Amino acid sequence: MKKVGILRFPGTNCDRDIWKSVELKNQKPSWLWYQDHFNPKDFDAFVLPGGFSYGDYLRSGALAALSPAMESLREANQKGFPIFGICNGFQILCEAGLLPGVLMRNKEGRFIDQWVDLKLRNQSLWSPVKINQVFRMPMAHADGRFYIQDQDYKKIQDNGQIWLTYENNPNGSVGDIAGIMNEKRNVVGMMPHPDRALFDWMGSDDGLEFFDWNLS
Amino acid sequence: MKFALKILPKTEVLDTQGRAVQKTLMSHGFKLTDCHVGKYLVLEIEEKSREKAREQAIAMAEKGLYNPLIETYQLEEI
Amino acid sequence: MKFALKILPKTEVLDTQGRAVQKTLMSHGFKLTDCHVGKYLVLEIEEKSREKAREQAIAMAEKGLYNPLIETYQLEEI
Amino acid sequence: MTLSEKLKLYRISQSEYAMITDLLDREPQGVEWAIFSALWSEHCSYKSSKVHLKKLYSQSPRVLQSFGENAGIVDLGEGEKVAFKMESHNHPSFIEPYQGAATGVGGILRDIFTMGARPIALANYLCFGEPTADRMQELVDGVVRGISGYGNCVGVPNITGQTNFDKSYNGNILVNAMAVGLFTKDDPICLSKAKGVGNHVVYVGAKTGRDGVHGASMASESFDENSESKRPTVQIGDPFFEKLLIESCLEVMKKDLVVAIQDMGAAGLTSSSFEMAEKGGVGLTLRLDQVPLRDPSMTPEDILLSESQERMLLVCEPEKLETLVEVFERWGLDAVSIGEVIKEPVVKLYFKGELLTEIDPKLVVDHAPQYKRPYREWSLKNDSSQFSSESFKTPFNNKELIDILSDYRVGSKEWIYRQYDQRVGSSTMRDCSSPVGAVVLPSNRVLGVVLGCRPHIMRQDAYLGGLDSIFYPALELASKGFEPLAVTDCLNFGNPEKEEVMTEFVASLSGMNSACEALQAPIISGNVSFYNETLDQGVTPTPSTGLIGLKEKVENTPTSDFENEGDVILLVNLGSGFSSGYLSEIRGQQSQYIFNESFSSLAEKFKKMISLVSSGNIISSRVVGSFGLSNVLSKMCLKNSIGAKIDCEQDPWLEPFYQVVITVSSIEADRLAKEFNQADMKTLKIGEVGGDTLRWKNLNLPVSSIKESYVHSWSKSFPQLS
Ligand SMILES: Nc1ncnc2c1ncn2[C@@H]1O[C@H](COP(=O)(O)OP(=O)(O)O)[C@@H](O)[C@H]1O
Ligand SMILES: [Mg+2]
Repeated sequence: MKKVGILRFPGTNCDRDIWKSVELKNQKPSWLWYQDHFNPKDFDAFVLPGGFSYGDYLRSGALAALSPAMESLREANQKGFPIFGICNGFQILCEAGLLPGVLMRNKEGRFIDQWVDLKLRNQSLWSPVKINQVFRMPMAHADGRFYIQDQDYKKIQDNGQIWLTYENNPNGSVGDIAGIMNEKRNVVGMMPHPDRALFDWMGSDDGLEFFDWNLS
Repeated sequence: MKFALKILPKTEVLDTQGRAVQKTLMSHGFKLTDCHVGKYLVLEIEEKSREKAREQAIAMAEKGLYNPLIETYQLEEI
Repeated sequence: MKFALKILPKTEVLDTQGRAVQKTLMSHGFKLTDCHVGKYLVLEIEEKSREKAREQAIAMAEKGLYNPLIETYQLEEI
Repeated sequence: MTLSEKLKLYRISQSEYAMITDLLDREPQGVEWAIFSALWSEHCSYKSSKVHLKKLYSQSPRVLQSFGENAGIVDLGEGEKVAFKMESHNHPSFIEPYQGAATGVGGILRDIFTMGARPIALANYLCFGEPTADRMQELVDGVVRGISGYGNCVGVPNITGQTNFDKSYNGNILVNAMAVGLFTKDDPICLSKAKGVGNHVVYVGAKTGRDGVHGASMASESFDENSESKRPTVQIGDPFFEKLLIESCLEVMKKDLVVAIQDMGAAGLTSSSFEMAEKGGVGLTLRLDQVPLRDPSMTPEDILLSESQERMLLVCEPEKLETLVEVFERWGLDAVSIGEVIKEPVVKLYFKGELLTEIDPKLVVDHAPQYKRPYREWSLKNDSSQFSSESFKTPFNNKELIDILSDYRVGSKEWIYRQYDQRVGSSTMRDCSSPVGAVVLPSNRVLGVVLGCRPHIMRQDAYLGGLDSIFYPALELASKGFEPLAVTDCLNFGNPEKEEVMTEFVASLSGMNSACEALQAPIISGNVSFYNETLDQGVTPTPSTGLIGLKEKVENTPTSDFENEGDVILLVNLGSGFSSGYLSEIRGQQSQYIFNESFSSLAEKFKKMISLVSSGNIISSRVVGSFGLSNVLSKMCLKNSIGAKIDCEQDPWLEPFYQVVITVSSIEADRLAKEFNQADMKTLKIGEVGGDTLRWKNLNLPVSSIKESYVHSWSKSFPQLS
């Protein structure tokens, strides 16, 4: 069984949802507390769940990015471990500089909860899903407008770092971007919630594949 | 004319952001006795006369740029 | 020592809040050529020396109070 | 200060003053004024409503906890229980809509997790004035952002709601929030009864500020021209802090570190401490100077009355205090012992060593006045001889229907619920777009949540409206296969000192109660909000309700929309009553109704509906509500953009008590219609799903126009909010 470390910051609120998602795919979840350092070698992969770490105060993800656990996560990144940030987790990864760009207030200035269709553009190191496949799942955020400077946008485009795009851009993200990865492709982040699309009764089970990591 | 509006939570009102930011900074070893988070608005007003522009800026503030129940503001020419 | 940090969106970044505020104000008949919405942070630093306090304030800003990708800041002693 | 000035300041009446001096055997002094003012306020003491609430049907074998604690608890079996309650935050939301609504959500959540339940769902019932009324755009915006800002951040999904508009709410909006919490197998139920002499009284959470000092007594008064100047410091909610409080409180309860716990809500520390002592039949000593303060210049009176948010009071055994404090510290929260439980049943308040007062908590809690406010017997306004659907004929054609669908009262509320996180927790099966919200429980059963009370029916007849506040939402549950289990309510009325208001209060409560008895769904928690009145203009009597229902499995839950071309549309009749409805009100016609069904026979049919739905093959279902069949059929077209062809004699605008529209596959249609008929529910085939228009009588409307009207209704009336 693969061991998955789930980071918990004060205000994280999808932690238990991620726990469920990870268990559904027969992997072993453990909590990683924001104030504590951890040894990356004790795990196979890491997830930063959604929520409102520090209430989204100052900037979404900014205060969480300063936590001690994030120092260990940087170490994990250097060693090439898979790291997956969802929603607030994505915001934290950007604020921590582990992913390029930043997530700003939605174009219409409000929180939006709705279903979206996502297209997979490039493959990350460990996600198994197929290019151009379309996934349906919910998004729910106020700060989900992906922004990156022009020259950097070109760079991530050329490098194939664009992971997922919206079929109908709901929030004004540059290049319809819903998810990206780092250059080494081990760190990925996305705004929509695969953890809310696990069963038909939720409205879709397209999210399951996002927890089906093909870890070597 | 360009004016800036500095908006802060009233002192007697709980400043939720300030509380969280102060705590985080202090956990990183910074020594803070107080911390507040407010808004900073820059208004570029189409008006040559300083006096009139200032009046306009005040009128805008009062129109709803700040919430007098919980905030105070200061005006500054920039 | 008390310092204020004025944080504003960089000019090349779309300032959705500024745009929305400008639109509302203009619909009320105000004449604005530009409008930006940023943050105003007050830091009360436990440090007597002005120089050292300023260094501290800068260190806090750089630690993460602003995001250099999208924001700029100005420091002001108050 | 003269006595009469003092009475005015503390909002204590002459006769109440006489009662107090009698109880104490002396004049009240110092902080005692503040204590009596707060605890004897309408808001805390329920002095005008208690005699009526006592009579409510509130017990059933499933009920583990009814009135008297922070929330009611129902046993769902299989080791699962739910706590739920609804509460109003009307006055604060009118003053500062964002913070008022936000702290309303925070308060109701605390009522739930104080008992040891993890909050799993939120719902909100909102009443606003006309869009053109003074401040209304700002109020709607602020309230919705407040609910969304708080609920989303604490991470509890908002799964259902109702929004009403009427001019009677122009000067008094209603903001009612409901929360549901879940206990799984090993979660303890925690109560607020203080006990154990020598145990610590521990203060947990945010520091105390001047927020909302005198708030409780203010909520017990009508608005007038001077309301502005009476404003206490606005209470600010911090959902981030609340989230930490939820996690840490649940943890200490689970670790058995808590003897009793109570949130500090209205009248803050005063009501929590006195109520905990009174319930436990013990006394407390409290050292007010040890309460963590945001502003060190606060007086003992300020400390006692502060309504600062996100605070808890709990009782803990001395040997467990250290562990308890450690848990809270790990979550970044302060926990401080501020007193002890004592044997003698008195609350002793100290400030810097000085004894401010010692009072028997019974005097302030138990002996609070109870008024039998004057009211009249209700005489039903239904006169069947007058009602005939013939006398009520409004044209029905494309234009009329578009007109109604694009009315803000009818059109889409998506602008509101799109701002709510409806799925955090990963258990939402039905979100706000469905008439019934639903979450899947760990046992894989489903919990349905729905709100009730249709103000336009209340305006027709308060007793009928009371019945309907239960029957209508219960049928919404039943039509999806949920068995209604229990009810919470929030009784929003005007000034109870007016006979008219009290008469409507009693009538609607009696209607609700009869319906609950018939359905065997007890009312187990709730809240009364009087004085929703500005300059003598009161709100529509609005007893909003929240019902929870249980369904054994996820499967066989009908959708609410037309799904497949060729499906057959059936109209199921559960009763034979009708109302001329919302349309007659809007059009200024005489409103009439008839309601003759016996409650027990209705309840019987609801049961059969549940069992028929649960046995499968019902593809979709919707209860026929305001604006009758025309509205419900239009709504069913929206989601999948499928139309229908209808052939039915019934007046399209009539509002039945009660009917359900269902769709079934054509091969099952006859069999199912027969089954419903055999179960005493007259069922007619009224049409077929298909095409891209809705066709009926003179109507032939493209589904795209229906959608357009329905969706654009919002931006038409709330141009600043889109
Ligand atoms: N304040 C609110 N919060 C959440 N959902 C709401 C709110 N107001 C309305 N809704 C949702 O909008 C939908 C439409 O409401 P309504 O017009 O009353 O029609 P319905 O008869 O389907 O309930 C419902 O599904 C309801 O749950
Ligand atoms: Mg409804």
